[in-house]
Amino acid sequence: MVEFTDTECMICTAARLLEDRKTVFVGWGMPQLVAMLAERLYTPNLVQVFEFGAIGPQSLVPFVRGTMGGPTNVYRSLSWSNMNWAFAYAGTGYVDYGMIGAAQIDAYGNVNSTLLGGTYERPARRFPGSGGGNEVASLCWKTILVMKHEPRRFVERLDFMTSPGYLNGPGGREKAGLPRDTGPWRVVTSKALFGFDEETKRLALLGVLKGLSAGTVLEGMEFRPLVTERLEAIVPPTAEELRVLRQQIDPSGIVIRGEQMRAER
Amino acid sequence: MVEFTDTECMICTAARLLEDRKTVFVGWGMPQLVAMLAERLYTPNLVQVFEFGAIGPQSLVPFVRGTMGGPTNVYRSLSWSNMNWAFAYAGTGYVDYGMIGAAQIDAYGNVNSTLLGGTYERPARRFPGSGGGNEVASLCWKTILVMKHEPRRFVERLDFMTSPGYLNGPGGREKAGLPRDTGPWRVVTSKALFGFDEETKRLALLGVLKGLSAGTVLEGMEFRPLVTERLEAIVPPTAEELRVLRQQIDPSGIVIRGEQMRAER
Amino acid sequence: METLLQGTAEIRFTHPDDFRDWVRQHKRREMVEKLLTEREAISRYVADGDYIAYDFSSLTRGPQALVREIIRQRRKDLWVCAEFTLHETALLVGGGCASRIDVGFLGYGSYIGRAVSEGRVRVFDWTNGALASRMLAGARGIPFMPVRNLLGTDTLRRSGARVVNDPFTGDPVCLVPALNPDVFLVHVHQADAFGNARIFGTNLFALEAAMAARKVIVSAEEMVDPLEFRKDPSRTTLPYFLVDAVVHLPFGAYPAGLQARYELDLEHIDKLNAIQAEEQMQGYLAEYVYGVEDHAEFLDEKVGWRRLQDLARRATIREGYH
Amino acid sequence: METLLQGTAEIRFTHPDDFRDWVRQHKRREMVEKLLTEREAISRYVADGDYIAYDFSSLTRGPQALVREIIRQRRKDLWVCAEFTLHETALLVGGGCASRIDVGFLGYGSYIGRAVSEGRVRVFDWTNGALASRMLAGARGIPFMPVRNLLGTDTLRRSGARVVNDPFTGDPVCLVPALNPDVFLVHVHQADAFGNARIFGTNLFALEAAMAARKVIVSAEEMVDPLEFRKDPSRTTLPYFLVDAVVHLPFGAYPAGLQARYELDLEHIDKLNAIQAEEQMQGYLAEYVYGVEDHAEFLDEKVGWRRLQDLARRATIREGYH
Repeated sequence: MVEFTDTECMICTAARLLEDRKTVFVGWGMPQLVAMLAERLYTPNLVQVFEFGAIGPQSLVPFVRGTMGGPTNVYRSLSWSNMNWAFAYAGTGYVDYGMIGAAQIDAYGNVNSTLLGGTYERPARRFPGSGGGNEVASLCWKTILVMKHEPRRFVERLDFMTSPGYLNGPGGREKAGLPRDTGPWRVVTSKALFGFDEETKRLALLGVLKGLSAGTVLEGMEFRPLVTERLEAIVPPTAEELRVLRQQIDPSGIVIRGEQMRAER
Repeated sequence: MVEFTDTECMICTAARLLEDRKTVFVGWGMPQLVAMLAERLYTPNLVQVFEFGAIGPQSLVPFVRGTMGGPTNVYRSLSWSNMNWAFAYAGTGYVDYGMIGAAQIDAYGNVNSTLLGGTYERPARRFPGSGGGNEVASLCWKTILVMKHEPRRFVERLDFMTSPGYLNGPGGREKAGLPRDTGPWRVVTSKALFGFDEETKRLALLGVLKGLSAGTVLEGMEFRPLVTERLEAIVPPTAEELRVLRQQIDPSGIVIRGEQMRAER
Repeated sequence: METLLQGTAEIRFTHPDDFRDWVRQHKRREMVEKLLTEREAISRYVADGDYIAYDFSSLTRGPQALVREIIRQRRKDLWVCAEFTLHETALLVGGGCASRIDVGFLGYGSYIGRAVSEGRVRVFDWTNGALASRMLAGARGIPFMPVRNLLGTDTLRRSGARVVNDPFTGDPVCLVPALNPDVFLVHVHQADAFGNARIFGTNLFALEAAMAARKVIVSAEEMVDPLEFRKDPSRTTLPYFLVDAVVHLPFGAYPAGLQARYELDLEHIDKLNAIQAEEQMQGYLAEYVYGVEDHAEFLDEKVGWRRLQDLARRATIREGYH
Repeated sequence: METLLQGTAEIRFTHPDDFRDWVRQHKRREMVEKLLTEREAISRYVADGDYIAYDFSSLTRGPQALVREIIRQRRKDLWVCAEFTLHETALLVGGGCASRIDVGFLGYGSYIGRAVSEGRVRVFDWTNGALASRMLAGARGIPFMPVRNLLGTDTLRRSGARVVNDPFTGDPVCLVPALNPDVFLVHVHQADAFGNARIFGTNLFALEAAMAARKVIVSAEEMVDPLEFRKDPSRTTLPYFLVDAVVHLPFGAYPAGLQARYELDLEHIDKLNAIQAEEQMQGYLAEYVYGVEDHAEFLDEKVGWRRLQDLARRATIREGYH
């Protein structure tokens, strides 16, 4: 048995998705840890792009929580520039992957990170909003969404659509004027991995954490995603991943804390 | 008697127009010499803006002909940047004066620096075109045009309108969408100085080179400019101006050469 | 120009000609000394009702001392451009200074979220990139900037952007209106008394916002000789004529860090992060903002030399920041 | 989007999505060595019919050696972005390489003017600023950029710009279409083998054009260790993934100067300025372009070490160029 937090699980699963020798637009917070872990274990030549203008940093550990432009985060970048240029790289198609968080998603991978409940003017809960998430989800080629696994976050209808997935289905993005052939590619949660069906653009379960069943994972979701025939068994965080995360990246344990989970090795 | 070239006369007259502690967008070629002379004799705190992105240089002498981004031209600038930023300063109203050359002008100070005669596709003579002249004439607050004094250059109808003066008269610029309250302010030739009538926006003779009459200067022009009641007698290049021009700025004499002129001191 | 869709947000929009008039009349081209105390600078250049923007982040190089002075002077009804900032905006809301927020990224922690839910502050949703594009338009003297995002989302519908058909491709494209803030606050590594300023490392939109803003207040970690700028013009972030006031404020980003000068103070930041109830917020403000005369007293009495020296000592990464 | 006025020029316009596809498929994200000879680089990355742009000026840091190689390889039907350049464009016309020119600033001397008058080359009038704005649009992946000039002039009518009513102010505003050149040529002070590149001093639109162009060829005055870029990231002009080929070409800007490295050769430039008749042009090309194998042979046989050393010795202004 291995013990880990839901946060650690998301970080490790997401880190394995990244491709070496590719560019990735890294959102604030958890995506930064994903990229740091990937760089150390899987994709040493990953080129990170940060929205405030650092291109290709070789971020130092430990991660200083909350920061994004601090000297350790942007250590030995290829270029230091600014936000308009950072998004220009995404706008011209130079950024292969984008990685952002979500509070809710719907069946087409549309994202809410703005509010829950109430009215727009008086929401029951207000979140940070888009940040650069809308740009990332609109302009990068393949977007990876990272979200804590809570069935209530998978909704039929978002309380607010902050960032675009496939909007209302096939062709929706193109019709709206978004760049061609872009869109959400994977949704990483603490228990499962989703992709999108090529034809319908609907969410499709690709894998579940080792030891869990598809049924457990999908229970309580407001819509039923497609389920791939050969479901992948997601390997829980490996000892190596946890060592790097806990000893190097976040020795304070503050960022990677979360709900305790366990799984068979 | 003092002897000088028409080029020297234009440079000296124009240099006296600039205001100290102001910004000026300096076009390629003769305007550079005007600014250099003014900085040395009249406006030591002039802030020059060059279209390729040098802001506030303290240009060294001698002038290296043809160059604009060379190390002597941009010596000790406040900022080195690029063309999009240089024109942005003009676009936001930060540039008080603009200074450009012309091949033809009409009664509203519209400028031709593109072609003469023939058709657009097959002009009899083809010139460099706008360069940054259209931006300067459109976006700076007050534009100074510098042109060799040849009556045939003052035309009823331009062969091509490269850069905007007052277009077809009062309100023309605003109606076209150009920034409010901008426009040509002075026309410096080798024999005269013109301004623009506030009400009609038509060219108005303000001064003639000492020793010349208004009649001589206006003879042969296709249109008759207004003539100010109290015509200024333009002082020919002073000994000091010529010394700085000839000994410091262009000791090779290649740039300041031109048609020989003479005038009473 | 047919509008296919128009967002509902109220926008602070300035006709480019009106902004040009302001620049013509108020931005001094002469090299004059602009050194002021933070009290003078805020008192002179920040008015009730102003639209304010700042650069960079709450944890790195944010203009924290200037923001605290705004709160200390109890400015009201500010409209805040919340781009990549966290605590500054929360503190401005807590101090009763901010009534409207253009959201890029809205603080964090629950304090500000509740202020929105309770209607104490109105938010208009944009995105970080859209706000940066709006600033770029403002800095170029053009009325809008086309962007290819926002499209299709509620963020668009709640923003003040418009969708039109691009005449060159025929496809829908989003236009975001130029943003010309009344005030831009920025903490820089180095400045001279005239306002020439240098930032090391990355920035959000320091030059864009300084060009687009009516009034620019620079707080500087250190003052340098004017000739320094002319000796290395590529390093100049802002030429002096963009700047209205220069305030010499060592540790002016505290509790944020300043690259190569001092590390952030995580302990103090955790105090800020912990603020949830109104009482906590008012307690914080009473102690750290209202309770001191100025930034120097804040540093002296609330932080202390020993701690500041420790933060400075830990800023060991200097590569690239020179 | 109602067009109030549309310029008549033929434009080279790429749908932003098509450009993105190119970038996705052809621009390598991996750090691979891209060192080529100038012959290989031009042969591989410049095709007949391409739209080409370059930076900076003919007298300072222009990519002269690369332009001579294009002529040597007798490319045909190029469409040239003539922004702030003089001789390069004239030589490309003289070599029969260019058939269309987007005019910012059209060479100087009468040679190129006559080529236009005689219809040997077609010109489309823009302005330097409009071309820079078009490049910025191309670099941001948007279809156009609004500008507040061109308006009211024949330059507008002969360009490919459009005038529409700005939906935010109701006033007419000019839209210039994005420019995505096929090829961007740039001579830089320093590069590494992967394509990271550094320019000292000002530039026209080096980053804009490199991002907007399908193919980017860098010629470098000197090669430096890749780590140099990471040690001073603010100085990086182009990150490697924008660049397709790196050619190490010392004195690659000759007869132009390169700031802090060598002065321009006014004597040679006067030879270029003197070209008026076709015979002179062909004589020049025969001797200095076709008559040598490559840039090294050109320097060796047509310029000589003594002269090069003299030009280098005279580049005494180094302040700011490091």
